[in-house]
Amino acid sequence: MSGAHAQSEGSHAGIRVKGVYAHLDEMLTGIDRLKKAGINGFDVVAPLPRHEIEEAVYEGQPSPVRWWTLIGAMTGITSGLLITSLTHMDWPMIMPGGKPVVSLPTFAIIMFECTILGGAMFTLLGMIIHAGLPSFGLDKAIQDPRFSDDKFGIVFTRASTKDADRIVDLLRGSGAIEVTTGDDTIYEVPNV
Amino acid sequence: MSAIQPNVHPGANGDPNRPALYSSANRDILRVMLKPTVLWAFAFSLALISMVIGGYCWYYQVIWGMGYAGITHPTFWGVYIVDFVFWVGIGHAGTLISAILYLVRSRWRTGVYRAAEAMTVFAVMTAGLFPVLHLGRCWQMYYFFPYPNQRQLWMNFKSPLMWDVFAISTYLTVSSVFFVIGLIPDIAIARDHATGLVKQVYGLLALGWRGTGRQWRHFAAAYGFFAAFAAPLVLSVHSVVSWDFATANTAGWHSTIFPPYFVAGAIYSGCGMVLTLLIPMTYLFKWHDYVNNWHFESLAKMCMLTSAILTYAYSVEYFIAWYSQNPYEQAIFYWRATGEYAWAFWLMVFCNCIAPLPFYFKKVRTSPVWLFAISILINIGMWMERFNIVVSSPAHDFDPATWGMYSPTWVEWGITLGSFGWFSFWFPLFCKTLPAIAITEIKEMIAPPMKGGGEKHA
Amino acid sequence: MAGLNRRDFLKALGLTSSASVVSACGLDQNYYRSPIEEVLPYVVRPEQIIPGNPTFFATTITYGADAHPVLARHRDGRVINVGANFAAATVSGPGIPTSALLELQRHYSPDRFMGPRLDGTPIEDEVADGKVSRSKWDIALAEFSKAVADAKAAGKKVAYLGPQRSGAFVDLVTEFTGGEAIFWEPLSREAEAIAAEKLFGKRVLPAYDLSDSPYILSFGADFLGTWGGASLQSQYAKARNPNHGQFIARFALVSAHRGQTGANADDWFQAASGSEALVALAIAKLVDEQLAGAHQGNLGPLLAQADVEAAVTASGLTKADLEAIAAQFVAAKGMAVALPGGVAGASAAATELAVATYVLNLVSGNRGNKSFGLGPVYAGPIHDIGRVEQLIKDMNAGAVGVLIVDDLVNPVYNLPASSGFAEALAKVTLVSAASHPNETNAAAKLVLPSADAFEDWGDEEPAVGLHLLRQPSMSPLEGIRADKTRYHYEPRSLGDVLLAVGRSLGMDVPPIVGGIVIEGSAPVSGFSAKNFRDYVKARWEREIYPKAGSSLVFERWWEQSLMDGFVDLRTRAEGRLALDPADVVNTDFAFSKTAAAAEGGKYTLIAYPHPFRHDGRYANEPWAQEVPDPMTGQVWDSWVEIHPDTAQELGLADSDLVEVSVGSQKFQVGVQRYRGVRKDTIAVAFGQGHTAAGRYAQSVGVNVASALAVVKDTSGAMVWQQAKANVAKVGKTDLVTTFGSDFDHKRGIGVVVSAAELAEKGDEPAHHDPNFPLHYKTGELTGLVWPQLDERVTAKGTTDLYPLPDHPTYRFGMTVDVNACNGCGVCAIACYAENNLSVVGKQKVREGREMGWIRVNRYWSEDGESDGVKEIRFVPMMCQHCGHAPCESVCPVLATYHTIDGLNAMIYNRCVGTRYCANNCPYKARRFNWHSYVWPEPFNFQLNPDVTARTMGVMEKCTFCVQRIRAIKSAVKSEGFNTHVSDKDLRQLPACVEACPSQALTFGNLNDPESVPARSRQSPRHYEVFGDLNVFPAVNYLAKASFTPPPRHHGGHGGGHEEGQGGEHEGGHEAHEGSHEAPKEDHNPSKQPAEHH
Amino acid sequence: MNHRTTVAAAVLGAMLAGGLLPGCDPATADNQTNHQIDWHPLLPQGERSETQISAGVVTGEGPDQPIAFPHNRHVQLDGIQCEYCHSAARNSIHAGTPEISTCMGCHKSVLTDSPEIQLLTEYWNKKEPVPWKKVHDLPDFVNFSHKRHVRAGVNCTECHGQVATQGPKSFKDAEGNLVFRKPPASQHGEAVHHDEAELAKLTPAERAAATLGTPENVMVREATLQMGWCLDCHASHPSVVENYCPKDASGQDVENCPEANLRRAELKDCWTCHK
Repeated sequence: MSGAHAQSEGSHAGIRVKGVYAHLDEMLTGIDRLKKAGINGFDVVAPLPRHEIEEAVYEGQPSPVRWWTLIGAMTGITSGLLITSLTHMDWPMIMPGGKPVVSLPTFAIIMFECTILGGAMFTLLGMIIHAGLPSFGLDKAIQDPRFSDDKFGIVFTRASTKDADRIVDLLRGSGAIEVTTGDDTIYEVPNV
Repeated sequence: MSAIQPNVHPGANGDPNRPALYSSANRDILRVMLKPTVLWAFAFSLALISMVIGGYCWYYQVIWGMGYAGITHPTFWGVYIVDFVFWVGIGHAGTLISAILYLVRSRWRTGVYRAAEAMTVFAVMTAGLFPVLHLGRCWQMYYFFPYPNQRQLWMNFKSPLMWDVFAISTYLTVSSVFFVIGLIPDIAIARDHATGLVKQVYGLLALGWRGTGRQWRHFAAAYGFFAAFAAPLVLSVHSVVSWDFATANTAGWHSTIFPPYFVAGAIYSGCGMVLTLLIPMTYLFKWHDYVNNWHFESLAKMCMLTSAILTYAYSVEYFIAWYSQNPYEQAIFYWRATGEYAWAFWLMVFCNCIAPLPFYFKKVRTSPVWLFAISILINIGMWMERFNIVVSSPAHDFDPATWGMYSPTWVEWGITLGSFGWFSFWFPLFCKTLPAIAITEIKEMIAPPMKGGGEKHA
Repeated sequence: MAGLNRRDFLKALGLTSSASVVSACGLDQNYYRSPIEEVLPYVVRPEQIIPGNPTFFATTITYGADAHPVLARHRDGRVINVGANFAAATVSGPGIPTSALLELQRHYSPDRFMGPRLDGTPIEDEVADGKVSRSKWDIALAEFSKAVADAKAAGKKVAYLGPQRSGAFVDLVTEFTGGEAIFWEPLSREAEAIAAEKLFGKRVLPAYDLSDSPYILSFGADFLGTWGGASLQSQYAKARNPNHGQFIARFALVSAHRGQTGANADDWFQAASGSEALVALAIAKLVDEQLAGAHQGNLGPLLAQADVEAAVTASGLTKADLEAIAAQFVAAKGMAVALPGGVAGASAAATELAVATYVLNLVSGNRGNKSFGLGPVYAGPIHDIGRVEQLIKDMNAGAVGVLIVDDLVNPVYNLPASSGFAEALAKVTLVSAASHPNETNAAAKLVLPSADAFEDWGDEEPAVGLHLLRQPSMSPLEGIRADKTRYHYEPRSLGDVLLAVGRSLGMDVPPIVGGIVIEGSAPVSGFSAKNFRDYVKARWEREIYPKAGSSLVFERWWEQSLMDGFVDLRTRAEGRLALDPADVVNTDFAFSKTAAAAEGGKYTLIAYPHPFRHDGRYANEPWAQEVPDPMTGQVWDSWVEIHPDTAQELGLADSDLVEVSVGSQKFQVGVQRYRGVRKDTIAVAFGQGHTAAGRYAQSVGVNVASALAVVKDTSGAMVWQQAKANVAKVGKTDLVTTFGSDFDHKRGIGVVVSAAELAEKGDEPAHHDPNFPLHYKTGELTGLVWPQLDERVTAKGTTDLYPLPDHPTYRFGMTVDVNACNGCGVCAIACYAENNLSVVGKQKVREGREMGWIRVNRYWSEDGESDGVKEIRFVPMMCQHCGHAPCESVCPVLATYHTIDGLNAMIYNRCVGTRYCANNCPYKARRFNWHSYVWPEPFNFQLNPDVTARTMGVMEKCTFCVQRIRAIKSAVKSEGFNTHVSDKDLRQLPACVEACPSQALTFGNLNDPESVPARSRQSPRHYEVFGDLNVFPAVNYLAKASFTPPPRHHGGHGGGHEEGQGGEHEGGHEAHEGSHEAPKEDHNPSKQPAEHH
Repeated sequence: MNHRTTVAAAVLGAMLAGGLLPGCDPATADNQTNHQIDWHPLLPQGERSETQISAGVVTGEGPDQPIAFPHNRHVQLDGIQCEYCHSAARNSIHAGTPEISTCMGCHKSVLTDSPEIQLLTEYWNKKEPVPWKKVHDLPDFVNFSHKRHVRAGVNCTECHGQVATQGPKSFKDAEGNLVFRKPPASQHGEAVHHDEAELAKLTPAERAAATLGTPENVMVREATLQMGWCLDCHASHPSVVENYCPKDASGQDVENCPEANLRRAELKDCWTCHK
């Protein structure tokens, strides 16, 4: 990506700042310090989910995916009951094998499976929506291959120009091994 | 072959198997991808040939009739159902390891779960074929699905086969989703290590995963729910499969012990299959840091436990047959052990009750040779168990005048071979295209890089 | 039915029978596969035919000396089934013989001759200017005329050899041949006729009536199969019926072999073959002694020849056995009947045995009842092997110019090879009237394919005064093959042929009275008749109409007779054989002092007629091959029956190939271990081993007759049990039996009850239960203890999770009387005929692909040492239409479900073929279509258009003939929408029920407390098979009466519920022990079940 | 590809091809020619022409008939009732295609110079049936009884549509004459069309005569004859109440009487229609 382009983007929405950490505790320190300084709007990038990061960033707020799960499971069990009962009542056979038209013990199995299916599918949907997947358009600064390897990062994609210097300082101060701004944040994979 | 010993990198919690660094996890695991070896190519083409043979047998059976299979009156179900239950059973270990052990935070699961889960998905995909190719009119399979049609017809949700349809399709869906979701961060890693077209493909598959805090947050939550759903599901699926038999009135099938007994058997066979697959893989891919004796021993212990459950179940069947004074039960269990199918019965008893006993010796359960050999026996034993159940009960059921024998024909063996081909087609493909060990989760097991003197976060 | 415009009708039919080409096509035919179908109208519709509705023709099926009135079910130009002629049930009993159905299939055989053949090639029409100038039949008849004329010119005889016939045809042939007509069948009852001639001076066959006999002693007569006709089966069933009178007939068999008939015996006395005559005479003597000569009359000299000791020695029986039999005769007070030997008794003492049975019957006072001697006797000529031998001599001597061999006889095949018949044939002009190829007509000069039972006219007189009519029920078959080519069968009645030829030879001299030819008066020569129909009609007008004393004019009476199919003019006075010892005109008959011992080998070889294939005439009928042999379950093969102990001695197992050597003759055949033969005896059925009788019979099994010789006993009767054979193992073969285990493993499938208790209690329900209609109480005599079933009686449904389904109008049900079923298998064949069941062939039966919806399970008695000696139970098993059907709930697509009439329905086109239903059926009554089979033309014409022809991949099973239920319901609906079918109309509805001569199967509406199945549920013999499974079957069973019942508590298992049942059932535990001992192995009938394990 | 793989591929290919060839019928292979096994086609067999109506094709024009029979003419002009020709409808499962003698009853003297009648006469003289093509065809696993429907009071048109207005397709030949057979392509036969406004002025009888054989009036299958179509009628047809329910005091049918409900249940029973 050309610098000019990044500039124009930056002028429109702020400036990129990226801090790369080699150690988890240093990044957590960085997050703490940013929060204490009242600076928000950064993305934390990590090669693995760490509950420390989540606690530091989201302060114990549970993911809303759980509601999707609940709704999905309830939808599932209801549709399991409805699909079995309604279709059997649509053409009431004279008790095949002696069982009544609506035979809950047998339908319970379908209902169970539908619960699982509904719950799982809604959870998937919830995760996709909340996590914003697919997310091909994430900022170039976030698309740093080192973050999927062994580095952690704090990335501001649109830091206001007035905060930028403070952010850089804070990141550096917390132990980031590399702090870059603007176009420098775009990491070129070195030729191996 | 010596015991698989890890490099000495004491991981977090003292697990004996972790590389010291995140970066080595990436490289070790991705190393094996996309570089087919001669051995791999050989195995893959063997699978392809088996698939073609199986496909031809099925084609033959479809156009000329089920009569070219050995299933007959009175044993209307044969090797196809045996294979079906076998593969569903194989499919159990994966979800068990990935979901239940995840929920109970069993640490050894991490190294093996991805392969086990892939095995699950492929095994269920294989199992799903059998109900179809077992049908007399497989081209009418759409009758199974509840969709509004001009005939105004629906299906019978009271039939255990309908439960099967729902259970298996749910299981396949949920385990596939579980598998794919878990893969996304790892595919992202693969993307970041790849170049060119491959990078673009992985990039597409990774759905733009970058590991941002938002992504990880919802991912972790969803993953937990998936695990929570998969855990009861895995128990229910084999229970439902067992109800195919247990709700029938045929002596030898009509038994309340079937669901737990089937689930235990499924885990037993699944762990056996995981061993069968992982031991050679570990050697081929030199993954000693990730999969090693610790895992194998744990799997062997699972086998010991489930084998004991099976032995108990077998005994209880006999006890109940005697205790119930039900003459049909008594006759069928007597006949199983002494009749024409006694060889199958005793082979089953040997493989499932006796063969895993050496696992009580630590030497055996840490010896890859022994482990591999016994895991093969476990697979054979569980196939025989299903054969015993599926075939022997209808062969000698209520009316003695209809008693008959069943032996599979070349069509059935061909399709069975084809099913192994189908499974072995997917598995090597998976090993070469996707990270066969969950890199991200391995990293979770590695002590995170800490400066040490750093400021503690709140 | 027999309308006025019959000729028009036939003409129209002949032209348009193709109207129904579109028969039941496939079920699953891909739509695009069935292109636009054609609908072909009649050119002229026969008055009595409505397309789509069946029409019934009363006609007659002849087999041996017996003939049976039947109804041919005609539909759209073709006969699709044969059923009972209910109107004639009073004269010949219910049901039909198996041969009626086999004749039906024979009618549609693809091997049938399409037209006349000369020197082995079909004759073609001569065509000139695009028109047929001389038809093939004109050419054939000219050839025939010429041959006859040549023979007469050369002073040679024109001879006829045909099966046993009576009525007009006999007159015609006798007139045509100038007396050189031989009516002979290889497995006929000639010894009895010869014996009658010796004893009473009349060469006749006596008729028997078993319905009043409390004791029936058979010396091997196959009276429930091939000997004496289907009416004997119904009489026997009547005599066995506990409701019938004060007794339940006891059947004792004295024979070395126990076939399908013998399997019904209550007592089997294993007399050595050849010793039966000695035994019979000895019994007669013992009876006479006990009765102090009360009925001795002038039988003294004959009785004086009896030697009890010799009989005991020769037969291997004990004196006590003979005395026991004699005591039964005495106790029966003249009502007991002794039946002669049939083919199994045709040893070197065949005639002696027949004489001895006559003596035994007479001396025991059997005269006033119907059992024996009343007649009326068979009215046709009974020729013996002597006539055939004479014919062979004449042929060899060049005295015979033309030999006409009729359909259904096949001397080249049936006569022992050493008879020289085949060689002698070369010296005559052989004219075969066979409709199908066989070994005899393979080298015929001329084949004039005859019209068969469904195309010909004729009449029969199976008993003097009982006249049965045969009429064509369809025109010769015409069809269009798949490739659009037409084919046309052109058979012609042999009667028509003889009349035409006779006329062409100037035999039709019209009656001349006073120099004036009187047209239309009774002709002096029958050859003036225009066709055979007129010939028959003229005879009826001349001979029968005057006797009938009808108030109708002849034409009306004739039509009425055609409609009924019979005229019964039997009287007690006419045609009787003998009533009294005083009728014996010849008392100097000499009996042998010793048993007729065959020579040659170690084992006596018994050759017996097969229940389906008979003497081999029906071997080319797939049903006769495919429906399992009643005793062994064998299909598509021959087998030698060897006692398990003997087999063990010889080191033989089932399916071993052995070489049976009889003198220099040898044949190789597979072994079937069989409890029903003496240990020194082996048995092989006739009827297989054809070499030129069509594709289905080709090279199937062996022809045992060819290994024998023409041997006559001292009186001139054919001896079949003539040889001793050696057996040597030569290898393995592949016999296929459909039977699993030989025993019911005390599972309460074939239940027996004590005949004594039953006779005492009676079988009629004492009261109607208030909880009717669905009363499931197990009969108190059965010994089956299922408390949960009995609780259902008092509180319907309380022991079940779900209540029973409610059937507002009908709950169709069936009762199977195991006591009445004799295992003849006609139900199974009738089901094949009615329901379009595929015939799959030997290889596929081996794989378990047979399609029979009803199978007759045969269970040997299971009591250790004497396994197989005591009563055998035949349990017909079909879909039980359970109230709580296990099959229904497991079908994922609801292809099987419960109808509002209580039927367990099967919808073929919904079925996807999971086969779960069949797995879950405890009765294993379901059959799966493993393949789609092709019905070779013209078998497809026999398909029932009311039943879908199933294709591969779907399940099928007994439907209680729902198409018939549907039709009868439709019929009554036309009378009023809310009317319901009466019990009377339902009673014999399903094909198997209709066909059963024993009325072992009865059908009805269980909601109607007066229906037969509903009433039988109150019987003390009533039981459900696997009643403990609580599936509420609609088919219920009545236990067999046994004179040697096992102790009551062995009758069944109780699932451990003996508490509260009182001392009566204290044996519950023993029952369990009995049932969980080693299950007997199927294929190891020897008495050491343990060796298998 | 080395030599061995080539051989393996060839063998495999031969196996596959072998299974496809009819010559490899396993029935003949195991010497069971007498019990020949039919095969199941994986793909639809046989061609489908434009106008073909068979069980799988739902509605549309009927096929060309061997004789161009005009129902409209016979019904509308001649006033012949359905059951005059289809005489079995009240008494049989089949409606009964009229026997040729019925046709010849009139056509021995009526319209004898018509080419179509001459065709008919030809069949009559040969004593052969006319191979009519089915327009209303049900699958062979269905048991449909005309008798029950006619007697229940179901009108012919409810299933067969307005047959009274339908006739054969007709064309104009090169000379502009109306013919019932498509002239050879060289003569450019065209379908006949009418002016609707003109037709509207005619009486029904004249209209029928005028529109004889026009495309809008050719024999068609109007009803789908599919299972759902049958069921809809079985569930709702008023004849059930009329036939099965008693009348109340005012002579009206009692709705929902138990007999009618039972009958409706029967009419939904699979075995009522499937055989």
